[in-house]
Amino acid sequence: MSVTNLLDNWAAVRHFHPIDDKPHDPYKWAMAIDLDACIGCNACAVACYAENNLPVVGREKFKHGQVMHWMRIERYWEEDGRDFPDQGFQFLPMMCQQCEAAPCETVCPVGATNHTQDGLNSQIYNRCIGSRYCSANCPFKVRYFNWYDYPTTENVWPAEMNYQLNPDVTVRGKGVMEKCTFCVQRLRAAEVTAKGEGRIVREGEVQTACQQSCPTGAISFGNLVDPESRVHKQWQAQQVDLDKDAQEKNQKEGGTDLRGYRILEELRSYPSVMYLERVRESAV
Amino acid sequence: MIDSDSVKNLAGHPFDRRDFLKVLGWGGAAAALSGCGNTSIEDGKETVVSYVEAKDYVIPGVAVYFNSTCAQCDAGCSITGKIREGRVLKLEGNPESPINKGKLCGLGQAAVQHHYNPDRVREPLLRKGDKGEAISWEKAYALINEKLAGVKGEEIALLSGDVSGHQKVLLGNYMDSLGSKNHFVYEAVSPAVVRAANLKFYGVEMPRYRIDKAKVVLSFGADFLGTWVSPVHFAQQYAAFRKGVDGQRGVLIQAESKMTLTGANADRWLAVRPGTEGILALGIINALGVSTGDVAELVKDYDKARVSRDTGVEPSNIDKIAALLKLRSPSLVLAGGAAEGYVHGMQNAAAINLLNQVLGNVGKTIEAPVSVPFPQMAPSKGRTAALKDLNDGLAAGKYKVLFNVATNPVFTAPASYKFRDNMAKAGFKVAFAHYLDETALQADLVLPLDSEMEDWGTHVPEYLADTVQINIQQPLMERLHANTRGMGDILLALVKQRRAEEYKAFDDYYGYLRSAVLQNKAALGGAGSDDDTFWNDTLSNGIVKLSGASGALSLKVDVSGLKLPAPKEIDEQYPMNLIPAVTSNLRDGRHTNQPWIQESPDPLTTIVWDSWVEMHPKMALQLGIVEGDIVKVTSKTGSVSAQVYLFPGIYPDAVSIPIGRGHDAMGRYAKGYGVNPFEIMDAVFESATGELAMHETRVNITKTGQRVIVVKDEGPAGGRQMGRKIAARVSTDQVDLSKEV
Amino acid sequence: MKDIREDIAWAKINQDVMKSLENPRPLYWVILFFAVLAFGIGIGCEVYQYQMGMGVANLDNPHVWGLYIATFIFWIGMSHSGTLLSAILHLMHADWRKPIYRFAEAMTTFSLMTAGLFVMVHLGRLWQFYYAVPYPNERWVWPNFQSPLLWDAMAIFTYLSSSVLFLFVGMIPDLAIARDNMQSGWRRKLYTLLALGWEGTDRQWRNFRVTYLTIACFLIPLAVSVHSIVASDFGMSQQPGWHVTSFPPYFVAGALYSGCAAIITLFIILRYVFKFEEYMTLPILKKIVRLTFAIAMVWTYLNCVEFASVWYSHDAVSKDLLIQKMTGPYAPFWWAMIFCGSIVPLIFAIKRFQTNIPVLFATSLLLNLGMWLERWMIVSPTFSHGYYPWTWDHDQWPSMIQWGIVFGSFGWFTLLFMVFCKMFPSVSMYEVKEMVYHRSLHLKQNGTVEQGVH
Amino acid sequence: MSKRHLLALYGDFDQAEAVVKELRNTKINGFDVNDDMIVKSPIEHPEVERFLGDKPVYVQWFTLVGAVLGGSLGFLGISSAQANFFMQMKGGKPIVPLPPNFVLTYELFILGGVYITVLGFLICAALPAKRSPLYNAKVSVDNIGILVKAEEGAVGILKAIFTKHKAIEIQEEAGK
Repeated sequence: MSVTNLLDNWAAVRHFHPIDDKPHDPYKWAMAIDLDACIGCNACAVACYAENNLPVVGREKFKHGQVMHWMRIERYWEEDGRDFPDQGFQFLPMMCQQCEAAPCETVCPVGATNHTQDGLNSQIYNRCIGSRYCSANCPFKVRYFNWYDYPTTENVWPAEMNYQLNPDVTVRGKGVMEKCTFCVQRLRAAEVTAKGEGRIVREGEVQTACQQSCPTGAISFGNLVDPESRVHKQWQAQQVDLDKDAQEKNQKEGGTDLRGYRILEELRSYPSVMYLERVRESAV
Repeated sequence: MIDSDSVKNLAGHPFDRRDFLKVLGWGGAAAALSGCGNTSIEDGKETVVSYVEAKDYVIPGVAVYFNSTCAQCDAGCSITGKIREGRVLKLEGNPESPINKGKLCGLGQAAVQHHYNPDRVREPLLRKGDKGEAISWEKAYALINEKLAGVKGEEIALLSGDVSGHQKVLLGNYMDSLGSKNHFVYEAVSPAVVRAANLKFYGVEMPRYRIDKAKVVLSFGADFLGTWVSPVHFAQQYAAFRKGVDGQRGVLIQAESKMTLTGANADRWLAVRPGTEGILALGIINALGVSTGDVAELVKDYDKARVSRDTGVEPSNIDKIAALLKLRSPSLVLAGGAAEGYVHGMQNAAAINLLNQVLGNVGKTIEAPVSVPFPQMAPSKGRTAALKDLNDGLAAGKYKVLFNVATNPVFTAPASYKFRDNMAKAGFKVAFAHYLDETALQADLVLPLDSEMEDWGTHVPEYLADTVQINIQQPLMERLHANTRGMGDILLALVKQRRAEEYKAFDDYYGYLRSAVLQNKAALGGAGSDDDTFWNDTLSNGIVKLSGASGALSLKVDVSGLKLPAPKEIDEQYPMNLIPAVTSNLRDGRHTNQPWIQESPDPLTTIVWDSWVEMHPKMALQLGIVEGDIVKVTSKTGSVSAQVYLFPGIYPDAVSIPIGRGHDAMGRYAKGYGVNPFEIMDAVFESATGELAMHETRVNITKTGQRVIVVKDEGPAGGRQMGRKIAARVSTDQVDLSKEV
Repeated sequence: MKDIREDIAWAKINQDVMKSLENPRPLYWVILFFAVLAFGIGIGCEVYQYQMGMGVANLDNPHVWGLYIATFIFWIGMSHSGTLLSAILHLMHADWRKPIYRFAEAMTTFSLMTAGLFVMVHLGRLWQFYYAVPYPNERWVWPNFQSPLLWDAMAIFTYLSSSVLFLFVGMIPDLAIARDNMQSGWRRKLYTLLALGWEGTDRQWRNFRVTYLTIACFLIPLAVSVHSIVASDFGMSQQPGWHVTSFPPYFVAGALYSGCAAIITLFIILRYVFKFEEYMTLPILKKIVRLTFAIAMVWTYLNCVEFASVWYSHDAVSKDLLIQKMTGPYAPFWWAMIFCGSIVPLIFAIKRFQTNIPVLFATSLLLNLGMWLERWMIVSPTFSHGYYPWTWDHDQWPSMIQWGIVFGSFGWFTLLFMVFCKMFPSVSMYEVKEMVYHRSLHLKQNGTVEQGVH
Repeated sequence: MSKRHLLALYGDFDQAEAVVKELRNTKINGFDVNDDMIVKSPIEHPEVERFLGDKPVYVQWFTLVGAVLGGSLGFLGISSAQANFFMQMKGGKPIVPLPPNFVLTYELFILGGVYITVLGFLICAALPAKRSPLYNAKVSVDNIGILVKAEEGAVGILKAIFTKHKAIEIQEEAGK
């Protein structure tokens, strides 16, 4: 430890992100989910179980709210006094929003969750001591705690079922927090490959498991700082700015005719997932 | 640097597929030595190969990808399996398939849990009293041969699900060799009535639907996003449909008695009195006001007021829909499971198809399918009527030997069939099974099947998205259990018992398949390439695409015999309609033992691991029932008890119980979870086709006084957002979709 | 009524207090037995939880915190009264604190030690708790200094060690007395060691006075900071019901409140068990009761401030939560908290009850219950009814394991406290002498015996 | 030259004060009232300090040093720790954030202050110490003790003064 290092790099260690500074070079992984395309079929959630070694906790533990679905499909219906949901339901795939100013990161006592250079909110399982403060402070409640030692729990991964486990992803033991990683194992592999070839990851080269399975292509994922990426174009077209807590388009008189928004944006956590509003035909 | 891409490319290079499997097997064996598991080793035949000297297509730590076909349902999606160190880890969609274009539903992905399921049958089992005794395959084959001796062909019956490709050919040859014509093709959930209505109206059973070309889709209970025909394909069409034709976003209107996944995504969902879908269709034709002649005559009585009274749909909605259909063309009208499940199901479907004709959609959004050039490989589609026939035969004692190929009629037959008892009347029952399910438990001989990830095969999907495609199914890894066999291998062995000479050239099904494909190399598009190259390319692609001829659809409007009954009077004793719901996760219950499926919340209710009785809150209020009450649902046939879930997306006179749970066998993940609505289903049949009319059962509801906590993902806020902007919605007039990327 | 008899012989003071180290009433052993039993149950539950995982506490996602954190705050709060009595009142020269501050300070120490247990019990991976300790290590990773939990750890460590030092330094003259009274045995060795050779020389007293005063000065801001930091565990977060500006003073007031209530409880127990009727007199009790009443009203006021600021704010989510607390599944507990915390202390305003020991005993227990409920009502409803409606969780209640550990913590605290009272003088002898001396001096100067109440 | 110790016990502070005053006013050879006299008391008593005269206390300097060191080293230590080894990037916060560090600085300020104060106390009060000669346990009960040491010649005079003020008890170190 050296005080000189502190003093020499004072400016660097005093950078604020995301407000003053854009360290996401060359990657900022981000997502856009079109709720108008999402049909709520759960394919993404199952893909997530398969890719990320999520334990199936069983009925009893599910009943106690100890389910581990990193990606969950929420189903909404606004009653307005109607008898029937005659305008349909709204489905919402919800997973870690990989906030730029993640409330979970600052509160972890051991620094087990951090912001990465490529704009992810990472979780270090080995470092986690299970204080669960991160989950307490998460507005979206997308963090899942290993309430039991699932790898050794009966019928979670009995013999042969464990052959399915993805060797690229850690199997988590009891007492650690986990959450959606944007399939970081895939991202790293792609980043390393691209680096070896002296380029950056191209659009479409890497997919998250949920995106890959989505039958309607509701999920798009990519590098937000890459002007060629679909995600970048979508965010731009929807005028959603990563570094703002209130989008300019919303301040326009008469509202906006764009449907991009981020959930609980006003909490200033700067989520990396943009949702596109579900559209409903006004003619019927 | 070796990346996964370059390894993926390896899949395109020719190499010996069986050699590959052996290497993979050794990978597994190496794992066995380190204590991680076991795979089959052919004793005395295999040599130790150092892992570091493995073949160039196996790189430790790097995944290899192989194409195959999903067998979880019969939509025929092509899959790409990710294999590492000889184990299949994950299934993705194969981007080359026009059906699923690289996508895969949750059910398809859960297939690995079918493969690795700890409750699979691992040895041939011979019934000894109540127990099964493990026997060798030789003994099993000999036993079959012995039992078939002296049995006449017509005394032999075979029950299977949908079957196509070479397996169908082999199956047919075996039945031929036995001199039996009693091959019953049975699927518990199947759009058989719609097929018949299609045949009547369009001249084909399964036309090609073009949701992506339609500007309005009006669906009468067709859950094309969840369960109907080819959901992954339709979901992709749906995505295009929502993006819009000429910039105009497609409008989805769903009319049904119980909301399906598709209904949940509709712009307008109409709660229709059960069984009156056809009336609504005629009402819309009437409201369109464009028909002449026979049609006008037919619909003239179906004015708004009457239709509204009969169906429960508000007149204003009928007007709006008619106006929209008139305004935006082409449109597409679909008839689904909810419309066909009645005695007059055919009439319903016909009325709905008539609407398509009237709207001029036939030929525009309903296209003629391509025909499969090898008719012997074209799919035989299952019907519920087949089970009825078989059951009648069994009850009459017509069959002495019964083969069951991985279907589970004991679970999916209505209790009034007494299928379990009738099955016992057959002297010798052979079940080819993956699990000891309810039907396999009744068999005298259970022969364990390879999973679809261990087996060879070819499949021709009924619904072809583009050209004809023959889907290749190939092993993604070596057999997990030494003593399971592929269905093809078993059939080959059995057919050799009868026609040894004809089949002696084939050591196994692989050899049969290879030679069968290579025989038709030219027809399959491989003219000019040598055998090995063509074969390896075929396996590498996982699909053989053929151009097939597509005929024209019939445009003839024939309304003769189209007559819809008035809605049924309320039955005092059984006032409610039971709607057995087919859910996208569970389908007919053959996958209930896959834990991902069990824990994947039902999209609409978010309930997991259990069955429920879906009931409208208004009706529940009348009956004094709250969520979690255990109620007894009683029909003429029987009763089941399950928890109540209050759900607004259901016609108030109806209750719904999902199909697929309520197993009392089939392993740890299925047994004991939920109830089986087939147990209370009345045996009522569709009048024109003889299909089981699944929606005709009437029930009453009584409280049992017990109450449980419903295990579901949804919280106490239900579907409300409590003023937060979480899942936002905007109407088309407030948004400019043209600016979107 | 006098708060202490001024003609009490100094030798008798020594004698009476030293006797408490020897022969307590049988009730002492009964209490000790139940304390050990309760602690044993808690240990059993913890071992089970350690083996199985935190799920046995019936916590879930997102309801990740429960009684452990609530009880943690409760014990931290409890610790504040010791500081109040010994440091604040010391600076204010309120000499009636002298007979009772020692046990209050011990209470501070032991409740902090109990609170510390909950930090551990709460961790999902207890065996790796040292990751949160800032020391240079081979992993090359520091704990995250931005986390309020780390501030907590640091504040509690500072508070605990400072309290122990304060307790110890203040006890040195008494340890010397104990040393002088013990003839032989391990106790004499212990007291000799701990008394550090104290003789009461002028030099020792001179430095002692300054030291004691200085530490007292440090302890006051420290105590305030400790509970402010505990408050910031919640206040620094974004969750509705937690993100409240008034939380630090609210927590501090609550802490003093629960601490005072606990002092009343322990006062009554000690007075009876160790026959301290001469020193722990009713007038002193009356003063504490009045102090408690005042703090209760401050707490009530701050409660109202919180409700009002939520009510008049435009923060719909917080408002929703507040209504939920009042009407939802937690309503019985919430209203019990209001009753115990704001209504019950009104008894203290009635003069008749200010010295009625059975009433005070029962009341003080109710107050503590109310304050414990308050902590629970801070922690749990926010989880059950937070920002994200989909994950609301109204029906998640602590399991028996959780209750067992909470129960065990009371055993642990009682055990520590009772052992302390048997090992060390729980009444400060030298300070009681000072008090008696000053009273007698006062008497001498006035030449009359003063009547009435202080 | 060897000195002998003498301990006188008194029942109250007035007597002890009188003795101290007399000792101070009397010129005795071989006895220095500032160096050779220690007053022991069972309670902390400001009057004793008063009549003993203004003796400085240095504990507060320790306090100052401790608090300043605790605070400054705390801040530097924490900030350097954050800036060295593995940096922990927290979204929306700099690597070295000031408000949290100030909170911790505050705690360490107090920690340093308290610790060093106690250390200062031990040093200034010369604790732990061996028991002085002629220790009498009565001092820890209720007596005031005046411990003097004097050369042989002065012992008699001191004894006389003690006796004059009605010492309860006089203890004398055995002669060499």
